[in-house]
Amino acid sequence: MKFTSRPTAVVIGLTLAAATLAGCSEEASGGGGGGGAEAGACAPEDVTLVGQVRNESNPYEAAWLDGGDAFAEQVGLTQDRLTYDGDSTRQQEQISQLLAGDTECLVMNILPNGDSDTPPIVEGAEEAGAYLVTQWNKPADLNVADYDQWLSHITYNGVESGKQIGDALAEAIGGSGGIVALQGILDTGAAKDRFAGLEESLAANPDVELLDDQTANFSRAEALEVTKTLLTKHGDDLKGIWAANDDMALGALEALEQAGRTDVAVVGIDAVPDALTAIEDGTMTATVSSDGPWQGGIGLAIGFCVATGELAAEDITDEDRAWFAEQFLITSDNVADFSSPQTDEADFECDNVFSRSQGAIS
Amino acid sequence: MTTPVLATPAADQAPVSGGPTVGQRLTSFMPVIALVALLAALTFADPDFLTQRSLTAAVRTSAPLAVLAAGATLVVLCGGIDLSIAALCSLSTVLFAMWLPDLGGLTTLVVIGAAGLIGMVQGIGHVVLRIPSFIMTLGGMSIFAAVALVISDAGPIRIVDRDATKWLTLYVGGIVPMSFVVAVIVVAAISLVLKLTPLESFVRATGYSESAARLAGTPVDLVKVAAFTISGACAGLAAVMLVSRNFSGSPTMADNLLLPAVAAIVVGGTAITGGHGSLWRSLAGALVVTLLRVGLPIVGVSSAWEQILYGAIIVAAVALTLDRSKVLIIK
Amino acid sequence: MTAQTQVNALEVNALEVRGLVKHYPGVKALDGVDLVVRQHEVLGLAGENGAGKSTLLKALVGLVRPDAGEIWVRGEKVRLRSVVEAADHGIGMVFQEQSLVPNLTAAENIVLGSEGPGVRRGIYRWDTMRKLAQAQLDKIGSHIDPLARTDTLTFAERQMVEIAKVLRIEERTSHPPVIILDEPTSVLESKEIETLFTQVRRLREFASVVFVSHRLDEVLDVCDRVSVLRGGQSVGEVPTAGAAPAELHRMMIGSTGSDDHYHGNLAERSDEPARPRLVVRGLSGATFRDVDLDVHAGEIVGIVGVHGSGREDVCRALFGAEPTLAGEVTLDGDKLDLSGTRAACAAGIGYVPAERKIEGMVGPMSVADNMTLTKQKSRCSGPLVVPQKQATLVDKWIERLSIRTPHRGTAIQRLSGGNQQKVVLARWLVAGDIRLLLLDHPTRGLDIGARSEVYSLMRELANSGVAAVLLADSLEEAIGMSDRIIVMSDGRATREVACPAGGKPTPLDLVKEMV
Amino acid sequence: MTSPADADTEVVVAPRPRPRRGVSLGDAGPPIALVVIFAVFSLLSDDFRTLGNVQNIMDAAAVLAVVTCGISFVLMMGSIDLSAPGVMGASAIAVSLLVANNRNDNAYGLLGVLVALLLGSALGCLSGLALVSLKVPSFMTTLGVSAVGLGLATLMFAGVQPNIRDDMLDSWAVQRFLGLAYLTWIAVACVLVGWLIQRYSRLGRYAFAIGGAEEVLALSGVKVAPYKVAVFTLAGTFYGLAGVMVTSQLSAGLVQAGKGYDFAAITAAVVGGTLLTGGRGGILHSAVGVLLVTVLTNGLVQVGVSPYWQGGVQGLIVVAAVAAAVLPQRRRNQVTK
Repeated sequence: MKFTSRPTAVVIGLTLAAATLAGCSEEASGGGGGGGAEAGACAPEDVTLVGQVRNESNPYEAAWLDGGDAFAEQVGLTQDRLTYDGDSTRQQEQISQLLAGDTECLVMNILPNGDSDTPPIVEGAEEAGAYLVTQWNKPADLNVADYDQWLSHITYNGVESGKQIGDALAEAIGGSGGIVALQGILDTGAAKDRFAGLEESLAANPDVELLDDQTANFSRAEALEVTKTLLTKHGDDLKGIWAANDDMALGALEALEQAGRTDVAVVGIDAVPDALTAIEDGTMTATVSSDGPWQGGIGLAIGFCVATGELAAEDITDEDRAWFAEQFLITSDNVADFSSPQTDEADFECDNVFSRSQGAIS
Repeated sequence: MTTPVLATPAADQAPVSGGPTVGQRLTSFMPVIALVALLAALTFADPDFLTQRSLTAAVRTSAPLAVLAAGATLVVLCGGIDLSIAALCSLSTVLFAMWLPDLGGLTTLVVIGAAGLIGMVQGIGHVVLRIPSFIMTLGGMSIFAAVALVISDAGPIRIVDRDATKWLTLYVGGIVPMSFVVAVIVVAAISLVLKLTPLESFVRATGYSESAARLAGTPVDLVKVAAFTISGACAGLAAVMLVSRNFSGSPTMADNLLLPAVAAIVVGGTAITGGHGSLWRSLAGALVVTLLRVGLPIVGVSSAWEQILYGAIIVAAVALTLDRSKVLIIK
Repeated sequence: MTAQTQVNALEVNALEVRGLVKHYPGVKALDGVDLVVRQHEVLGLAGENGAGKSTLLKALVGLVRPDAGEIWVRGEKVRLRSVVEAADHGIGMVFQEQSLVPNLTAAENIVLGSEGPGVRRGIYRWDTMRKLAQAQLDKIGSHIDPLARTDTLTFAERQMVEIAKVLRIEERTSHPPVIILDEPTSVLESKEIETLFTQVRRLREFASVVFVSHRLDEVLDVCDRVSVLRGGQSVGEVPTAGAAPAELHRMMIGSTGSDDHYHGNLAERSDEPARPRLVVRGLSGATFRDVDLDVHAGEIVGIVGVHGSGREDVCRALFGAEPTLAGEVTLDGDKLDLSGTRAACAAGIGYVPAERKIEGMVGPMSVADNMTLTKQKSRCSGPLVVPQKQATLVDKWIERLSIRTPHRGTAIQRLSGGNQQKVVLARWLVAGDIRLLLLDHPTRGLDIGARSEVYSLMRELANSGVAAVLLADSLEEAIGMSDRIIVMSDGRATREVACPAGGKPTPLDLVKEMV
Repeated sequence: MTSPADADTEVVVAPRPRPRRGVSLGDAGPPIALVVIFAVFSLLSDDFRTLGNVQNIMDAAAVLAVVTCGISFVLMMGSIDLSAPGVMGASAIAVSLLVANNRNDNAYGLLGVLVALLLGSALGCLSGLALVSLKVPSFMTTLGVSAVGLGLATLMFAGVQPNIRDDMLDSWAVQRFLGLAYLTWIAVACVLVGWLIQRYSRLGRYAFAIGGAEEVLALSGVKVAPYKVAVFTLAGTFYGLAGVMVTSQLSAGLVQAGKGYDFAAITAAVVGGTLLTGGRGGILHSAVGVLLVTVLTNGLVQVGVSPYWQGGVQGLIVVAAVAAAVLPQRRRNQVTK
């Protein structure tokens, strides 16, 4: 039994060949509602809010989506929560499917999986006329101001955070000694920037020696294994662990606990609740805040303001098209201030959306 | 030898009825039935889903997956498995992005050729060293991933000159995405070649019973190497499609397409043990898997339930499409 | 069992089959078969290939559900839906195709499915299990190590394990069991066959036995009665006392035949050409050394030898399926490339493997595709397959070889063994370019009708100029079919025995050479 | 026809002499490879050959060993199991919500662990049931069950990381006995139990037999389906335990607790000499395979291979190891799938 009979196969083959030869190819018909949405044309109740992150199974991103929900509630809407499981292709697939639907008054707050995932999302949104805010990942040479529908790109200064915790770590180990670095997913801008920050910090602290750098892919479990190995490899030479995010830092803490080591300082980035607890308990030295709930809300807020006309896209200054958000180094001194992240409705007011800017991305 | 052997005529010729029964015909269309059922269910969940634009987008999305699955189907038909397709596809996106500035319009062909060559090397390793294809391609998977990381310096490479891939983003007749047309042409071309030449016999014989095929003088090793080569070349083509969609090459771009591609093959009703199945089935399977991957979240299923539904539906789809009369023992 | 119940039990038949019918698409396998197995008798079941024996036996052990008809066990009508149910009614069978798990020990295979005290609460008791198995092996006088892995045993040893296994049924049921032996002797050495017959006679004391064999002399030797099937119907019963093989054979094929049919055609052999077609000099491999062999066109050369003599490997080596270490082989003067099966096929060599189901055919593929698998050119025009050409060719060969199949598109695995073998043979004939045929147990598992067809076919092929090497199932077959016989022992060709029509050696002559 | 009495003795000279009992030469490949690779790394790196690092390797192998124990039974049947990530994720979240934690007031301790194992069993059982009742190949049923498990885990996770505060579970990863963490001893116990099951239980032997010749079991009147379901259930239980172990190591329940363990375990089993076609290999083979893979991972870090290359070098060595093990047994007309 065959799936197609022989004649059918031939017919299909010929038809295809004919179709191709006829050359009836044309540009994407794509946007039925494409570009149709004039800025400010939308009634608030017609706006569709979409938040997309990697997955709901990590606290930071779950909090992000919750922040989006909080904003949506604030304006009497609901947010469509999309997750793509850290899978770039799947993210693109979801976006293109989303953009094939009703794109009029569509507001998207997207966490691209990697730098390279941003351009197609931007182009798709541009073509379909959906309002887009991206966060974290963007190729450096992609200019937000070149696009109409891509309203803003928000990120934290990774070099700065990497440097801040690097310095904190250097201080914690008394300015000299060996440290190891746990890198994030190697092909993400965040991982590279943060490591570049560490290198800056190392240059400023010449007595601190980087013994080893390994990747643990932003994963707690992988960090645990890698740290265990590094602990045996470097033994007592190891004074500090620099992790490119808190999950890895927490994995490293576990490894230290299992090895019975209490003399190693650990730093991370993101300020996830567990890391804050660890800082409170004194087992972890420092982290840098990334305000997930705020990020989840702010992207939608910017889009919503533009869609409803409260904010005109052309009024957004070039500095506010791509900007670093405010971040704080958290140590045992100020950890209490950050232990319960909450969204503040005032942050999402249309004339306030860029208030946390620390300047344009250079 | 021309003398008639055994003069005795056949005593009682059994009635001639070799055509497939209605039931068999139905099973052969099961992948399509599953596809339609799924589409209906999604439309029921969200009536807005069934629009021409939405379908166009889904079909466009499915193209790289369909090409990947189609290539790997050949290996599966031969009784093996190719786990390296996704990593090879990622590597190919990097190669494409790196070579494009130098090779221009030729890049597409060169990348497909290079991927085919890499697939061939795996195939040769498999038949010469007698390493099970599962292990050979599992090893290949990690090697390709490492090479891709190293040559790309672990980062995505942007495509500045988009003309080389622009043709893939066109629409035939304004509706059908060119990438999907290419996928269909690939499936049709390979199917036709198989069907019109002795290759189909070779592939099926190899898949059903390798030792019998070998003792019948079938070029088993050649067929297997060819299957791996085509599987590799298809990974290269899928890479070009991905690059045309993402405007960049990245060392991890297609890595997550491995399990969906294998799922597409099995959902299409091709027996994972080899011999039985076809590329058309995998094409239908790829559409089913794509609808599941993008359709569920779009119609508003939450992340947790999406995974549960995905798991349940994919098992149900295979239960529907598998022709059990061709596969005696289900492992 | 008391004497009283034994008397009662004797009055009813152990097993009775009434009007059993089973259809397969296009084939009526059973067409109202009646069969009676009395208590404490050995019933022979004879019938040509395709007569319905296999289907009948499968129905008796619950593997096939009949469309109509009744099965009665000890005067009670039963429905047998599985092997387990059949076993519960005391019916067990030794399967023709070996049915042992290769990676378990012999002991486990013997007790498989009815471990009894060998397994307590799911936990194995290896010692008990070994003893249980040993007891079974002792019954048939076998010295196999019960803890040997089955796949390390020889074919014949495995057959003994199989028989030991089915004898477990006597422990399993309180009634006298019915034990079916389907072609149990096809691969056994004569000594083992004797042991088996002793066991069969012993079984008669407490059980009924249905004995199926293609060797009519065996059937007449060991059975009390013979029931003959033909075309899915019962055509008669004969008490073996005083019956002649010829009479049975006539019932089976519906006309007068001769038991020693394959001796008949040998007279009109053509004269040997000057140069042998196949010349083998000093061929050595892992299991054979310095083998010399000549085969002329039109000649059938038998190779005989005990297990381990290396004859199978020589045969496979000639086909390029087994590596060689040294030696030269020429075919019609051209040096033969032994590196692989492709080269052998291209040179016009054909090979019929012993393990038909695994190596000979591709089960799920159609008769037509199996037949044209090797000689693809025969169905192609240029690189393209021409279905019409294939259909014509295949239909021609289906008719020529009287292959019974509903259609050329039917999957070969649905054919009976003999018809499958004919398709496998036809594979080498369709292109008409065959020069040398290597026949590795070509009649294994075939019944007498199918055998005689294969014999005629071989003889006709030889007469048309094909050279053939035959590894026969039995010495008689080798003697009957061959023009010359090479005796192999311990990897060497030790003796050549001329085997002309009218001057045949006796099996005893050969056995002396073999050891 | 009679044959001289001593004809039978010739039978012993089988065409390809193979030992009749115990291990064959082919089984020696993986252990030899393990020793060779260990020796090579010892020569290359001072840090590698320390006692501390050997402990580290053993500890690092623990979770993979437990997963591989489970998967080995499935592979022995000739089936395949990709459900480990989902089952481990579900059991990890479940156990972290049942023992003392930061999300709720539960503190069921060992009982919570037991429930997590049962959840694993239930998911495994689901794979098995789908296989035998829907006749869907295990490749797909387990892939589906993995997705279901991840979904369940995400549901239970509900956006907030559950951190465990259970002293017992915490101590498993930290406390040591004879230099090895409790978790490692748990893994050793699992291997031992697995070996006993494989050798002495009907379930284990039948799993083996199903891989060898499933149809024969049916002919012998054995109902195969319940054993298949049981094997998947057993495997699920092992994954459940592995999920608990990961939770103990991380002090937190992660949905991704089992990420990557499916292919890692299959690789380990296959490198150890288990055939994917079933019927060969076993728990001890797999244990060797696990050590091989772990030694490789550890050794590559120790000798300082760039993180970019590590995966590739590992892949290359695995292929080479299998090739080295396979080549000596290579025969013509051998079937390699």
